[in-house]
Amino acid sequence: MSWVRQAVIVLKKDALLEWRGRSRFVSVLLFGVVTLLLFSFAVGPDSSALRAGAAGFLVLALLLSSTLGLAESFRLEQEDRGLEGLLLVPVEPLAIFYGKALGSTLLLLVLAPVLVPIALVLYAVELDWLSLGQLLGIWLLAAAGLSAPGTLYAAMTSRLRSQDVVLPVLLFPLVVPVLLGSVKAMALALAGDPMEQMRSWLLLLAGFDVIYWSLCGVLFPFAIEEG
Amino acid sequence: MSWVRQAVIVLKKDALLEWRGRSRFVSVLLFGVVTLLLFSFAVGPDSSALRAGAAGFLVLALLLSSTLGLAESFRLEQEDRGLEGLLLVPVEPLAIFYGKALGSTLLLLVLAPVLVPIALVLYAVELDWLSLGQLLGIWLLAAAGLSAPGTLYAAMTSRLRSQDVVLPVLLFPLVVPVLLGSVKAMALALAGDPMEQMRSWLLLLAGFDVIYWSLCGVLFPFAIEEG
Amino acid sequence: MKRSIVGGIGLVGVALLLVGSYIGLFVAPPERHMGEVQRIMYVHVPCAWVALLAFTAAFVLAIGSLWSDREGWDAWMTGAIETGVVLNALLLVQGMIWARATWGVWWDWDVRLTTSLIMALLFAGILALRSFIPEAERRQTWSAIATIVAYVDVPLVYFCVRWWRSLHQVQSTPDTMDPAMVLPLRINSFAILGIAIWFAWQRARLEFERRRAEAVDPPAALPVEEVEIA
Amino acid sequence: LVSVRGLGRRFGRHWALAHVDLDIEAGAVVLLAGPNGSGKTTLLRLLAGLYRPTTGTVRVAGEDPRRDAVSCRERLAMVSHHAFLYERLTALETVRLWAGLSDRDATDEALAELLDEVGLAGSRDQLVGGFSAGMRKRLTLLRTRLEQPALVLWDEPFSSLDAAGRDLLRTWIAEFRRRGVTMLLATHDLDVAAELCDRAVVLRSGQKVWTGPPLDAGRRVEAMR
Amino acid sequence: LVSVRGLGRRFGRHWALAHVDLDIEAGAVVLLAGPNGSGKTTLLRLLAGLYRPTTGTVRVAGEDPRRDAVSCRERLAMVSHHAFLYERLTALETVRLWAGLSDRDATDEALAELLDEVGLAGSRDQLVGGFSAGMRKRLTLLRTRLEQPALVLWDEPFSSLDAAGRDLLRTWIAEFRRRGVTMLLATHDLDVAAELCDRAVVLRSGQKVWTGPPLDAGRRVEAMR
Ligand code: HEM
Ligand SMILES: Nc1ncnc2c1ncn2[C@@H]1O[C@H](COP(=O)(O)OP(=O)(O)OP(=O)(O)O)[C@@H](O)[C@H]1O
Ligand SMILES: Nc1ncnc2c1ncn2[C@@H]1O[C@H](COP(=O)(O)OP(=O)(O)OP(=O)(O)O)[C@@H](O)[C@H]1O
Ligand SMILES: [Mg+2]
Ligand SMILES: [Mg+2]
Repeated sequence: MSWVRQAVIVLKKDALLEWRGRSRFVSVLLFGVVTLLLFSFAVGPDSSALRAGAAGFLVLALLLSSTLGLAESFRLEQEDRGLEGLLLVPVEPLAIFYGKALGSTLLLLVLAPVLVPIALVLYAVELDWLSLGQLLGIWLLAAAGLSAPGTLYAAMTSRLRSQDVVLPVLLFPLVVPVLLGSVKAMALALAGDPMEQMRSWLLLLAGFDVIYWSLCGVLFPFAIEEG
Repeated sequence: MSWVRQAVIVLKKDALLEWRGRSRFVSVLLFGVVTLLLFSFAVGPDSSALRAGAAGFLVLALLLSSTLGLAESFRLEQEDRGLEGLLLVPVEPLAIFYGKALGSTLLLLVLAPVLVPIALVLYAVELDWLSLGQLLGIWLLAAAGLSAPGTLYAAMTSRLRSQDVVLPVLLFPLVVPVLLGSVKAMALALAGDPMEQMRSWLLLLAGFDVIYWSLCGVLFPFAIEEG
Repeated sequence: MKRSIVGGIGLVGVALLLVGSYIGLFVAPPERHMGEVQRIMYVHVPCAWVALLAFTAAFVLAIGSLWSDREGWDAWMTGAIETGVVLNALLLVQGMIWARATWGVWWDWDVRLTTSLIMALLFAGILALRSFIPEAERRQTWSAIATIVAYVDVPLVYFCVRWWRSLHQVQSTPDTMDPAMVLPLRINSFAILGIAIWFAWQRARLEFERRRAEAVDPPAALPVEEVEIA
Repeated sequence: LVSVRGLGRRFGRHWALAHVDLDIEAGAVVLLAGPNGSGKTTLLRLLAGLYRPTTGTVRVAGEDPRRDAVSCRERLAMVSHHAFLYERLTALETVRLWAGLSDRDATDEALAELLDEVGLAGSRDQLVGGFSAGMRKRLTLLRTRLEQPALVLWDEPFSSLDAAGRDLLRTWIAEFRRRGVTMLLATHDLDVAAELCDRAVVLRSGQKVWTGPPLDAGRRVEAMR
Repeated sequence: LVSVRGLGRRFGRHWALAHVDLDIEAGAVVLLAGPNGSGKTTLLRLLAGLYRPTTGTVRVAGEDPRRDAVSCRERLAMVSHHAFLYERLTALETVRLWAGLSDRDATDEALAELLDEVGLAGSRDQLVGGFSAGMRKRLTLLRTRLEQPALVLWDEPFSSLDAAGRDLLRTWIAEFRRRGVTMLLATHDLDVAAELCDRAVVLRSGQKVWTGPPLDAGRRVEAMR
């Protein structure tokens, strides 16, 4: 059976579980919202500082949500060794990787329509349609960039006792380029881009995505088979 | 048997598990460090903005670490229903609550000597000894304030599979005041306190601590017995 | 035998470092704009080069250790990473001192500096990960994977100054440099390379022995009783 | 000692237990039989106060296991499908934890002897996370020995045990019975269990459908196919 | 079909399995016996490629279950201590998932029939998170029916099952045997299992200490006390 079809089934399964545990989606979302709120408390009422940081806060909320979502997704796999069950069927490890990574990307995409408006309102940013489009494009690239290495590391750390904490430790430094790239690009989208710098940041993001979606796919089978 | 002695045993057990999974402590710590780093990437190279937000970032790192630490602690209890095993011994629910809440507070306290200096360096804040003392005092109050409702929340959500969605929604509004209070107080400690406002924020924090530590203690037995 | 060769390389390294540093400090001319602080370059750049080299070696060893699960790969990979992390830390410290002297700040979120810092965190993270995994085989596989994933940052450290505008200097070539500066730089590079090889070898051996110590022999084989089946 | 009236428990739209009346005098040993999913575990957990009854009442020595959870649970010990273990403690640390919490100041030697009794002496310093299924079961059985229970709830205690383990458990149960401990034994190994019990209760779809001599329980369950 | 040479597996400083040589010709049914912690589960997991051997080699149909994991696992099915379930799927969704992944385009009716066969027809739309121990076991047994395995590894398949479930499983195993499926059956219910197997292997402290007729395995294990 082609691993692509298996990947789709894995994705559908995860989506169903997600839907059943709506609670989880709601709380990831809520976590994002609260993070945005907290940032505005933290930085205080100075709205120009807030506006300057808006892109950064948005991306951080995205990052934290992605870590939580992935950790949880693999926790479900470990509960009654569901993942092992998949491998025994057998499901190609590649199918598991791309199914999960795509699922994570989609989950993060669904956050955009909620988090972005909230951030815009909270941080008093005004936006035209073009910039909004750019923003969502950047969001997509960033979500993809976080999902691929995130899936790989979540799969490894889900077998460790302290996954929730080890995962961010490994993942955060790795995704700093994604973070930097998307913060810079978003800031340009929000504030205007007189010097045409956006392209280079988008290229960075796209390059990162391509590299990690292939590299992590190659490495995932090794990660998951380690008993 | 007095519940105080049981609380101590629970605390010791958690400390031992903590020590076994040393990884966990190290990584909660690393997590805090990495979070601090991320904030400075996210906000960008503008060091005055960084300085302005230093207190906020520190408290957010504290909040995130505490959530992760507590969630992990209760996950261990659910793995093979260890918590149920404790209740059957029987251990007084109060002992579990105070053991866990104290353990969480201690864990957060141990973070201070690492996170605070890093934040000071990263965000280029200069500090005299008095302010440092104040900072640590606020840290203690905030850690305690996060731990009590956090323990309650974590106990409830660790069973979430069969519980309602509302629980996380309940917690966040609960914590925001602690967060606000400590951010304001820390900002005053860092930047100087010409108008003597610190006292009122400290009182707020102390008040919250007293209320949460008793209120959550009262509520915990209900939370934990809900089967 | 092998041990004495590696020890020899290390000793030659130390000797070269003394010679190179002497030339760098007392013979080479001071730089036009930066003056005497610039002499820190004679350790800064070799540290950077050898750190990048060490991580590259770790990358190759990681691929090897995924390919065939021989223990040797893993031990050497750990040695290389540890060496790289130490050199990377030195690089950061030296760089910060230099930055304080010439740019007036300890740190700046410049791409070169940022990517170098990330590189340190990534590989230090791998060492941390190793300490969390008690099972040797899993430790080997996972740290190899993490190394390969982390290595993507290394070319970025090298090329970032060309791709983005940066405070930090872009690579020069021997043609654009005063020959009096090139010589001590070359000597010190080989010196630090020699010391790094010695250090990596020591760490690899330690790792190897650690793993050997874990590996208790299996119990003596029990006799098997075989009963015929009617 | 145990008195149950009109007990029912609903999960979602499904009644796992309904209309159960049960009285167990002190010292009686009751076999709880019934096909998979008939509500045995649910009943035992209700008795231990781990579930809240949807209908009806539970009394253990006159107390409600939900309201007076602590004092009820001081009296009872439970062996359940779950072993209540922390993966990162060793066997010795686990029993030390249990002993400490129930205020038994046992020395490490005494605890090590207990471990020896269930054949875990050789693994006392091994993390329980690496234990085999049977070893976990053996360890969790010790809970009944650390507390001094007046009521023991056994939920499939024989599963995962090897022959030696089953024999050991049988002698333990017999010993408890001699000492007048009240017990409820839910199991599918009816032949093994029958001789250990005074009477049997058979559940079906969450309802009590039969009580009688334990030796006949097997036949009664068979008849339900 | 299965060929094992000098197989050993160490966890930390403890050898869970050592010096095991084993050959199983296609179609043979082998009983795997031994006390708790003797290494049965470890051996089965090594055969399924879920652990990496510390020493020695495993071959299933000439292939290494670690290197050629996918093609090996296409041939085998495993019933383990864990049920491989997702708590938030219903029974029907679970089997639909498994069937879909192994490329069997079964209709929901066909799947519902399978569920009926293990007595879960009434619970097909219930979340498996609420299943009783026996119901989980019954569901996981279906994995052997969804794949078309040439080799089945049974790890204590009888535990938690009621009498009816055991009978059903017995007929399944007999049926597989008739169809020439190779099987390894690790269990403590030696009397039940003996008649289903062609020969027995007894493990002790991770080593193979005996092979012989399955009916004698029980006595051999007894003798090891
Ligand atoms: C923490 C701060 C710093 C870090 C992490 C750092 C990192 C590096 C790295 C990785 C290299 C070698 C890569 C290559 O060959 O292109 C390098 C080379 C170099 N660095 Fe730095 N550096 C820092 C600060 C500085 C400062 C403050 C100066 C002087 C203003 C400086 C001047 C140079 C020079 C001249 C080279 C050699 C470039 C060449 O000609 O090839 N660095 N640095
Ligand atoms: N937490 C729960 N949520 C939903 N349903 C449940 C829950 N616990 C039990 N049930 C349902 O209640 C019924 C009885 O389950 P119970 O576990 O008591 O059976 P049991 O007699 O112990 O079976 P077994 O012999 O298989 O252990 C089953 O149909 C089960 O699906
Ligand atoms: N993951 C692991 N980590 C550490 N030790 C392990 C692990 N798995 C098994 N062991 C050890 O290996 C030995 C054999 O365990 P195994 O699970 O194979 O036994 P078993 O024969 O299946 O026993 P049972 O009949 O109780 O299921 C035990 O001593 C156990 O402690
Ligand atoms: Mg049950
Ligand atoms: Mg086993």
